[in-house]
Amino acid sequence: MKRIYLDHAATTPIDPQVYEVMTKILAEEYGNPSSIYSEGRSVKKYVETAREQIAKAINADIREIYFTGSGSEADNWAIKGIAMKNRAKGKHIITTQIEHHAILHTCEYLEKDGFEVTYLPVDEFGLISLDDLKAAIRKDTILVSIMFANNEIGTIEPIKEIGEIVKEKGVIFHTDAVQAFGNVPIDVKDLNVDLLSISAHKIYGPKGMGALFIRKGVLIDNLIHGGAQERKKRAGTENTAGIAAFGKAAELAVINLEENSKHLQTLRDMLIEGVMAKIPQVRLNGHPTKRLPGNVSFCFDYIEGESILLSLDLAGIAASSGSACTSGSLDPSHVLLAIGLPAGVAHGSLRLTIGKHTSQEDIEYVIEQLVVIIERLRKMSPIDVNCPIDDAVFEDAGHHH
Amino acid sequence: MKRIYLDHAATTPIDPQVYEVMTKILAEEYGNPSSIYSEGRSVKKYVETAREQIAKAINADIREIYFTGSGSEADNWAIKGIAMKNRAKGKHIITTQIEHHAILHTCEYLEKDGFEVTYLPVDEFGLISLDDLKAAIRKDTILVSIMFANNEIGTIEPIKEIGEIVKEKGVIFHTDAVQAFGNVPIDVKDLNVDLLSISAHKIYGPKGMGALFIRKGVLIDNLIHGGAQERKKRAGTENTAGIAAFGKAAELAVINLEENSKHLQTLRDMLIEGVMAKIPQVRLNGHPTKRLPGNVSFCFDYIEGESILLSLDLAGIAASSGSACTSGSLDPSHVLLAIGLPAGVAHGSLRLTIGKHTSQEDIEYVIEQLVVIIERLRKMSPIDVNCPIDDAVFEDAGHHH
Amino acid sequence: MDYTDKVMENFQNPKHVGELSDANGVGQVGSPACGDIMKIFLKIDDDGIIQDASFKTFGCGAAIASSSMATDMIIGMNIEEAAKLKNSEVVEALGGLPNEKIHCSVLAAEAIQAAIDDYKKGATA
Amino acid sequence: MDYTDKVMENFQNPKHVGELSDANGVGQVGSPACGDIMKIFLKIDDDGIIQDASFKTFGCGAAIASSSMATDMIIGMNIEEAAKLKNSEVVEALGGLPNEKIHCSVLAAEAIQAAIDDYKKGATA
Ligand SMILES: Cc1ncc(COP(=O)(O)O)c(C=O)c1O
Ligand SMILES: Cc1ncc(COP(=O)(O)O)c(C=O)c1O
Repeated sequence: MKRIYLDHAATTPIDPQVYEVMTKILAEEYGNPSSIYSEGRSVKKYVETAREQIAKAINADIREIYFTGSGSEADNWAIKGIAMKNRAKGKHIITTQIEHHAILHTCEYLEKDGFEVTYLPVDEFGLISLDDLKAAIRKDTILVSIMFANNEIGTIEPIKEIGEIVKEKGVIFHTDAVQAFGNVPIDVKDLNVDLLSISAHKIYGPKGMGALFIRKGVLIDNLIHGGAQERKKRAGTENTAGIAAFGKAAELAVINLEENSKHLQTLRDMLIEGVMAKIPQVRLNGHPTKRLPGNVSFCFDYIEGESILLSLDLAGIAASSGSACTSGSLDPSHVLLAIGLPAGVAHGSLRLTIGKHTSQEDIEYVIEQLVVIIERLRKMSPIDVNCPIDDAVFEDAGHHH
Repeated sequence: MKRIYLDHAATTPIDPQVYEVMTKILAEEYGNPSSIYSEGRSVKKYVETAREQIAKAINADIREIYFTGSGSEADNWAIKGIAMKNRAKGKHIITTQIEHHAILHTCEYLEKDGFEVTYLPVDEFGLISLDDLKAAIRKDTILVSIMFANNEIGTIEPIKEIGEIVKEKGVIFHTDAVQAFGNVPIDVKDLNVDLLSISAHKIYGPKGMGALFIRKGVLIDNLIHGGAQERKKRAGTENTAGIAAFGKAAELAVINLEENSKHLQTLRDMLIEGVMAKIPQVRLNGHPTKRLPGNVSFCFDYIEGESILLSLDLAGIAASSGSACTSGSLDPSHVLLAIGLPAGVAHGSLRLTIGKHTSQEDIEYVIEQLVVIIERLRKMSPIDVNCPIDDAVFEDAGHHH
Repeated sequence: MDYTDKVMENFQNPKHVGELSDANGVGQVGSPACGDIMKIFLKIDDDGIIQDASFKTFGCGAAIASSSMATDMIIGMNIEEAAKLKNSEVVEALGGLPNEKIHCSVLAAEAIQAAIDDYKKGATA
Repeated sequence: MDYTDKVMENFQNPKHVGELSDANGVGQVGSPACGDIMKIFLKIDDDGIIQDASFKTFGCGAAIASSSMATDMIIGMNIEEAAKLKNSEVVEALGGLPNEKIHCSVLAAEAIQAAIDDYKKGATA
């Protein structure tokens, strides 16, 4: 059966050009870039080319790019590294309720260590309020971390405005741009961000490869101590093949950004309109326009997300409910709760994220299948519009959890 | 010119079978293993197969293997994770003076945070003393971390005896086995180690891929917080291709361990004997017998290491002086200083590490070239046996550093 | 999420879906906040034998498969037997469930008990 | 460690290696603990012109190349000029040096100064 992959926010297939770079390094360039002999010098060039490609993609200086082993590592490094470096100055951090777990769980960990964290709420579309932010900044605030674009509902936060507010207060500003990178233009000079996390596998690069942009002059503790790699800021023999591949992927992403995002957006809007027109009792999560070009997030009333996913999978369609990293979890998505959905509704979420190889026919097929699947599952459900369930009542009965 | 690669302790070329596994995953299995649809389930199998391969290679349970982004990350995680988890119990850590920087710099970082670290000395061969260890363990000691085998001088520590001492005192025992893994048999059940770090690129696997063995029941804080990957202990979308490749590399390493190490040892002894016989004023660093099968480490009096490396490189031979990660550094190796060499002598070190593809002819060629190179550099040197330099005198003059 | 073929079969083609119009025992457990609601309908004859059973379920694949399997298992049992149906028997019949999904089988057993209780109370009789 | 071709050329085929038997100015700087020792030999004529120069160096590739280049540059200079030789001129002549190796060029300039001082003191004259 033909498969239709609509989970590009979870991960993307590797681009053939990226694959070529990566396998070339794997096969031919096995040197350690820290070594002074020719095998080392030769592979070091690829690492530095990649650093240039990444720097160029976000308008940074090459000395501001540090490679990491994932987007999560970049996030952890940014938060913990800034927190530890500045703990004498203050122990207050501001973030949002809708961050990725790499940020949220890191902040929770710091809370145990005496840090205080403000989790800004968001409105029904997933946007933070700039007034909330201003009000939250205190004398002892050392870091503001607000994601560029949300991985579940696709909402794009007003990063430039946030950056201005934060800069004015002299606080350090980090943004998790793992989902935004390659999908919306990013210019760190224009945006006033001090640190920015990205990940290769979201832009048709390999998994296990990320980077952290650290503005020159911003002091940060290391997360991984050891050898002198990455200008002594991130130890460990460089993942040379992964780095070179990430560089190539970033280059391609930026070259094709406009064209690609137009393509994604067209299909996205087609999918949203098709589903909203043909299926009753469905909500679009996230902002109608300030959203990632490839992100579609729905909640279907009266049914549960996993059964939709399984049904789609059987129809040849790969999609997700909430984020991939928590799909083993039973809790409803913290993002959907933060935008105000009741837990019962949040369980019925479906995220479809479009990629550069997705076609119009794919979208048409998905809409067709969804109509059938949703109807079938709703018929199986004990709740419906005539017999809705009062969450509060049943919450008491929820003794299994 | 034919190249002879003798820096296998820095990194190894990827094995063709490992390459095959890795490129297959890269090209065909792009799913996110946390996803429930078929692309995700399919790649998850490769991840779990790799976990089994690694577990089997060190006689661990599959639930005791956690993948990381490097050996350095595994080391950092072990030290920081155990330290933070147990800080209420005590803040004393024991390690050695000859650890890899991934351990040493991590310990130094913890010292700034109020931990107390004992750095055990070593004898002239690089061995710690079990009596020193016993004497160092205190009531508030929470962790002992002693490397399995040293990366510079190849000395293998008495891990089993150490494990017994540490276990008896109820303290947690970590060993950095990055250099030992694949070169000497490792059985975590027999050895009484609680945590053990390994890295793929030292055993003909990819760079940017490591693992930490954590014995069941040993509680540890996360180093990288976020998603639920690795049984909630190490966040970040899995480096699926790297993991599968690491598994394959570990399997091959263990299958061929005996044969391989015999091969390495034969060439090692040939190289040591040849050089010692043909070049005057040379010392073998490390233990004569308790050493890694592929490790050769010399100090040549009166000349400096980098000029040896450059000369070897010009003759087609890749080698190292000290460890690769610090080769940008001007400081003499902390390991050579720890075994009692004066700084002036430590600067003249050369490490040659043999691999499975190294041949007898390679070794003969290297000996031949070394004879010429050492003689040439010595002729250029202002110091010699008749005109040795008193370090102390010149240390005062060393105003550049 | 590794479901057995049996689970997938019961998810894809669940048996006994829907409401029994002549049910004389109905039980419902779970909550939408937890992500599962199971409603079981029983038609019990005068000898206490379950003549027919059906379900409506809001929940994941395992919840639907457990509902299908459990209703299928109890048809023909008398209510004493059915009330004692253990969740582990449902799991076994399904060829296993992932750890984090075991609670779905628990839910099915509880829904059956609730329906039997309901029958005994004569609430829907 | 990215050395220019000029550095590698001077490392591989250094000019003016060895001791000048008729040197009348000898200077040595550095220490083995720091990893570099440079010893410079000068033959200075009565007009203060450097007729010949040579070196012996314990050190890295950059130290050897700097020694070779620096001695080559000062031959024919008068000692006033040579004493003012800046390390940056040596670096430039070598087509650049990696940051962490700049100190090698400093060492060369200093060794030359030390040799000239030695000549002026008439110590070896
Ligand atoms: C003993 C030892 N520990 C740790 C490491 C770090 O491993 P990695 O380069 O994978 O971070 C190395 C090698 O670099 C090593 O030799
Ligand atoms: C917003 C966001 N941040 C961080 C991450 C973590 O990236 P990685 O999977 O490379 O660790 C992801 C994706 O998983 C993400 O969507």
